[in-house]
Amino acid sequence: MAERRFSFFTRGQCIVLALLAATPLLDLAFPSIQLSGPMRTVVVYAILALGLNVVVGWTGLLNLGIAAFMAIGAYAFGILTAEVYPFQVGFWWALLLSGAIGAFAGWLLGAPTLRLRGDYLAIVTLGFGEIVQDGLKNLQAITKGTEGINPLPKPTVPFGAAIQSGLEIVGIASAPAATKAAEGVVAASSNWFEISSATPARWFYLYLILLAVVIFFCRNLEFSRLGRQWFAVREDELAARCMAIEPDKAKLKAFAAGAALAAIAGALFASHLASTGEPANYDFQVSILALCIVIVGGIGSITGVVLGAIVMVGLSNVVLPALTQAMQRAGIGSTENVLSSPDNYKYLIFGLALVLMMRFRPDGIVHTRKAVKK
Amino acid sequence: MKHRIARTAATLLALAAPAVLGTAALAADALANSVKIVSSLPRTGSANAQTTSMVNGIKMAIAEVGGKIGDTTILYEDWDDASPQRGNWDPAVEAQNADKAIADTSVVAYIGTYNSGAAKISMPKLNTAGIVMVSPANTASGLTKAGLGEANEPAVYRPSGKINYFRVVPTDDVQGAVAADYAKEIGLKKVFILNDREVYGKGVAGAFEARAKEIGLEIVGTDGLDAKASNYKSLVTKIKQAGADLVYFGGTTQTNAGQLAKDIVSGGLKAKLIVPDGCYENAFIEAAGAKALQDRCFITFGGVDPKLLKGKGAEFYENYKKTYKTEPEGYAVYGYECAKAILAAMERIHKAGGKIDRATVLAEVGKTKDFQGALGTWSFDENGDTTNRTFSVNTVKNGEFSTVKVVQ
Amino acid sequence: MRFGGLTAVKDVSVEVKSGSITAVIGPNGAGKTTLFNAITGVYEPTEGRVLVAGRDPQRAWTPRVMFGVGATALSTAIFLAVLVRVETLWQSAIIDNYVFQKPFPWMKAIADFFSTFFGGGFFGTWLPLLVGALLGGAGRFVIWSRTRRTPDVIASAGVARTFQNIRLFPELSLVENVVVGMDRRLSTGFLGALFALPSALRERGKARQDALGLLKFVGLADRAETAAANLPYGHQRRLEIARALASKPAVILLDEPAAGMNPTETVDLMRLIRAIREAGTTVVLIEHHMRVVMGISDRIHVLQYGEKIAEGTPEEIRNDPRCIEAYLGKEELG
Amino acid sequence: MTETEVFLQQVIYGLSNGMIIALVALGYTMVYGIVELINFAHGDVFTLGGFLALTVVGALGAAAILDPNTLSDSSHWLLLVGLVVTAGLFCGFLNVAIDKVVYKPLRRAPKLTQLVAAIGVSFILVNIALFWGGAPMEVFGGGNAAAASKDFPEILEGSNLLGEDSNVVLRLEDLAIFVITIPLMIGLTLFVNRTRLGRGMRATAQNPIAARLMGINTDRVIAATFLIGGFLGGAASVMWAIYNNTISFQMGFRAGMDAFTAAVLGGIGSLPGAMIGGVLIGLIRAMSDQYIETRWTNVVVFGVLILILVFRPSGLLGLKQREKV
Repeated sequence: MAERRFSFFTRGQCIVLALLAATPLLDLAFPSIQLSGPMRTVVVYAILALGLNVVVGWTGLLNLGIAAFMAIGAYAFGILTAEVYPFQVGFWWALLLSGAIGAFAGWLLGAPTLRLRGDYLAIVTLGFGEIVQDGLKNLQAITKGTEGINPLPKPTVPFGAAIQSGLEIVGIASAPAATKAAEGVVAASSNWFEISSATPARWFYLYLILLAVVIFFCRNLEFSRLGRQWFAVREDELAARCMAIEPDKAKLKAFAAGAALAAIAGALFASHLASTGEPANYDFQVSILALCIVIVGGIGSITGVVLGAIVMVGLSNVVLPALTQAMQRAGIGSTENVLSSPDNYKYLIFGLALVLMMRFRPDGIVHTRKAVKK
Repeated sequence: MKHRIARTAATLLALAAPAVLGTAALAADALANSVKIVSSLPRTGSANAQTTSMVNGIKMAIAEVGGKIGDTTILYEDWDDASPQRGNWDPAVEAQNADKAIADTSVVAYIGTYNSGAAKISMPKLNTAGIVMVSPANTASGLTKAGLGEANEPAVYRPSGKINYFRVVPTDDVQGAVAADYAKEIGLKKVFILNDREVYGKGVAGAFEARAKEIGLEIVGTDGLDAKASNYKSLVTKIKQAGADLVYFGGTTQTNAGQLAKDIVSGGLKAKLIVPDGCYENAFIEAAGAKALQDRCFITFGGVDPKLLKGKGAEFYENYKKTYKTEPEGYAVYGYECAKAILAAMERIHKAGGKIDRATVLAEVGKTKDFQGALGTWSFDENGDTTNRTFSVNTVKNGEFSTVKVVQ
Repeated sequence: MRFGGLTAVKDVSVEVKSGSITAVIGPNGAGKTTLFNAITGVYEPTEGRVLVAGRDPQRAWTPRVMFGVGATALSTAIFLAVLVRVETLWQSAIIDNYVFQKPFPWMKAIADFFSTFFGGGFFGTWLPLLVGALLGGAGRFVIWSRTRRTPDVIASAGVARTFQNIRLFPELSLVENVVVGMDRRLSTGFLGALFALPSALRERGKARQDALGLLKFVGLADRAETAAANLPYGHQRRLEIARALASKPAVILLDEPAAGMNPTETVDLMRLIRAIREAGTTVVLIEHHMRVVMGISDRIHVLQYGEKIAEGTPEEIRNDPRCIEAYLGKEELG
Repeated sequence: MTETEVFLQQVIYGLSNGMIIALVALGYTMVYGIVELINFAHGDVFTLGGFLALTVVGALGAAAILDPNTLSDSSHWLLLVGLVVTAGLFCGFLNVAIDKVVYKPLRRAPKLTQLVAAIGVSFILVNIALFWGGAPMEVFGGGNAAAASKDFPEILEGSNLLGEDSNVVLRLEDLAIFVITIPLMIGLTLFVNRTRLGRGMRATAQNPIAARLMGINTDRVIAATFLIGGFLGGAASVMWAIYNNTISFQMGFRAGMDAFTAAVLGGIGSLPGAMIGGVLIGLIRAMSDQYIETRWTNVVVFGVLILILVFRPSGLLGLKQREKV
């Protein structure tokens, strides 16, 4: 990572963010393909994968239970904002608090277990994932068990109302003609800053800005002293010790940072669905998907991980449903037996995609390995 | 390294774009004067058998009106709300389906969902958009009736204040009561209540427990089992120690009801087993094995067994067997009934010369009164539930469902 | 220093004058590297102590450590006690007091919470508190006691080292390897790093400059950005030395720096070690190359089979019969 | 039922379930020991073994097997051993094929890449099992409910060996598990410690490059390991099928996770460790179901696992490698 005067994003990251920003425009052209919904899921999984990347990619700790922290974040967000409970903190405060609670949970799991090596730590994180999932299911009084906590608030643009009224006084925002052109993208209501399920594009852009902020923080950590400590611990823990670096402290910070990001992803996921869903939505499969995103995208590279999220979530939530729907409309496939209905091929396509990607791009789409393979 | 990212991103877009645009092109060519009914059910994973029979039921209903009402053609799309990596319904995909339905102006009715958890996600969205939603399978009482679920249910699912969610299946609290009454009737005393810790299972188990307390059945224990466990022999031993003569399991075939039935037999527990309509399908008999269920298992089902349907129901049964060459599953008739109710509402709009669109269909479906359907005559009450209270208690005799009692 | 029954190093004490170049030599298996590892905390010495500038760098039982153990014990205790009865606590504090859409009596809720918390009777409150305190406190104490002399403690006391078989950070560039070595002297905290505060950026810029200076010092400045793994063997040795120097240590321990070097590289190495000493860093050397040892050492310690058999200036050692015998074997009589 | 009877019953169930988990865990630990790969697909190879067993039983005519008078007891045992061998060989060669096609080209790729490839293979195998479940055979329910779980006929006669009225139930299938798994485990341990190929495996596990230098054909050794690992998976799937009498296309997920937990708990790479780990998990599950609550069993199992690992960082029998400097 060549040292350069401080700059916001690398060129790769700008391209990826531009690519993401362009997708709602596709909505304009083809209204029936609702892209801004799944794109919000892509952003959520991108943030989750960036958190996992800090732990697996930068510090070399295999974490198979990142979904547990996503669940903690989602349920903390739910408990803090749902009207069923007295807290009802606003969206932004709840987002910050669930991040902090996630970090605390990360520290709590990390403190006693970080002396473990490789796959022993992997199984502990996997076990933690199962414990959290079952715990949430059983603690009915707090988490409403499998009914999930709903409704949860939509994101509100900070100071949105203030800016909106300011614009109106100046007479910009209220001119309906001006907004007509951007009707499709910026959607119906004249208040530019009001986000609701009727204005999915605006909601997605807010999530995109949050993703940009997360990437900004990740970049700073990557180039900071702490980032180098993580890399040193990943490369050779004992040598790092001899450089007066305490690996346990560095690992704990990595765990807490990764957990905080996962919790924030969980909170955004819950807000996107307006419900925490049930604990089973954050099971081991989600941890596997996050790991696949990091590895397919390119372990250690921020741009790669975001690209990985686009590919993997795009594949399973956009391309596969679109394909099966297209086949259905074209009359291919029926429901008599298992071989004929297109839905039964989703596992196969998903698995083949993974195997082929690993076969032909073992280091991921964007790889950062500089050492020439000996 | 940077230019390579641009190239990879470009190839990705090239790869994804045709698939996405392909479907868009297909969608765009829909006929000018046509309306669309969509269904959002888990098609991937273990619930596939039941949802396939529902989709067949819906297609049959549309075929019966020749796919047209007046000059508007009725299009139908079967959307999947499950995802491969979850192997079950996926909240993100369900939210996506709801958003897609709202965005696609030709959609006028949304048949779904199968899991009550999924309904909680799409109901508020479709309510604000004013699209009618008819569920063939959601039985959680809190979705429509106040006081049974959370403090803020069902108001929380009706942000626009209007009722847009209807269902053709009776709710858990009715089913739980029927099961408890029947248990007392056949002289069972001590009951061990299990649930699969899913929304549906817990709901109906809770209703059973409430009713059992009312009518004096002794509850010797309750527990929530893990739907993915390999077997429940240890649990059966605990139930044996508790001396229960009845085990009530709130769960479905997909959450291992078959395995539990088998382990009760192999564990030497001489108790009867009662399960709700989530198990009322051939797959349950296959999973448990006819021997394990032979006259020791009772299954409550909202409505009557398709074979015994009279009038329109019998017609449905014959048609289904003719077109799909297999016995219709218990839920097939619910899918059929949803579609019939919507099509009948459209018929009424067409006769009154009105235009078939979201608002008129929503209003008309709400007015469904004394509808002559496959499930008998029923209508939607003020909460959107069915007035049809008929429940059948069935048992399994040498591999076949046979109705023991019908409760009105 | 004992491994099970084997005594690798028996009561060897090495006195190093500051500013000197001291060498430790001996045939293979004499316990040189084990001695090094014991000094730098990689191994836990069975007996004996290491003093750096007269002070034992071990993590002493300072009030700060005591506070740490106490705090962990308390927090684990409270966490366990709450976890054990979380549903009843939540029920009494939140659910019983909250009426849907009515203002929430916060003070009463907190009061209820504490009353149910302490009202748990022996099993409900006190046993979990006790067990939590024991688990947390004992756990933290064990961690403290096992990490009293870890290499990072010794390194932060100003003792830097290189390794017999090179242990660089292969994926990191040369500059980064050196900056990692410099970590002890940097002060950017977590928040500084996260928000890229100006102070953090300045420190990062300065660290880069120092690193480039060090690379120039060991003659590797031209390949600052390549990955360490892609360097030829000789350069990797020098990078390790640069990395060790980065933390401006009081003492630098070189473990066979000349291994595998050709004659010209060895001459460069000797010049480099003298320059290090001129810069004020004490050097302790393990080496087999007699030309290097005899050429630059002020004092030499000779080890054999884990025992020290001689100590003195290069001259004395060259003529000491026991050292010759240790290296060349006994003369066969007749 | 008295307290002791209940305890005895739970021990029987704990051991039986534990043995099956141990058998699958052995497959995990062998493959991990040799190529250091967490073989996520192992659980799904296990599933296909179960489906093959059911197909064989279906082909032989499930009805013929069910009524005991046509087949006397000894032939039931013969059928069982036959199923174990056929399912074992099928899974063994399937495992070797997967290794050749997917893992071999990635041998030198980073560890996590091989892990994701294994996850990909596991998804493919799940889909194959789903299709297999739709096979138009009577045993698979005529093929219309492909995704539903299938009933595996009771091969072994199911009466209670301790007499009909005794509270403690010990059935032939409990014994069958011990009779089949213990010899397999002993055979495996002897094979690994005594035979030349076994020594080759241990050498390749510790240092593949040195082993190759010593003339060991590591590719053959690795293939043999995958074969044996697969065989154990296949055998375990038959045990699972006759014990639970149910197979489903998603059973590999839970079996794989239990086996991975058992392998790590016992000390990854150590065969006795995997056996002890498996049995321990079986017992913990049984005891927790009885004395705590079923809904908390998973939490108890993983809680015990984390506690053990905190105090023994390399598992029960894992070898504690000292960092060579």
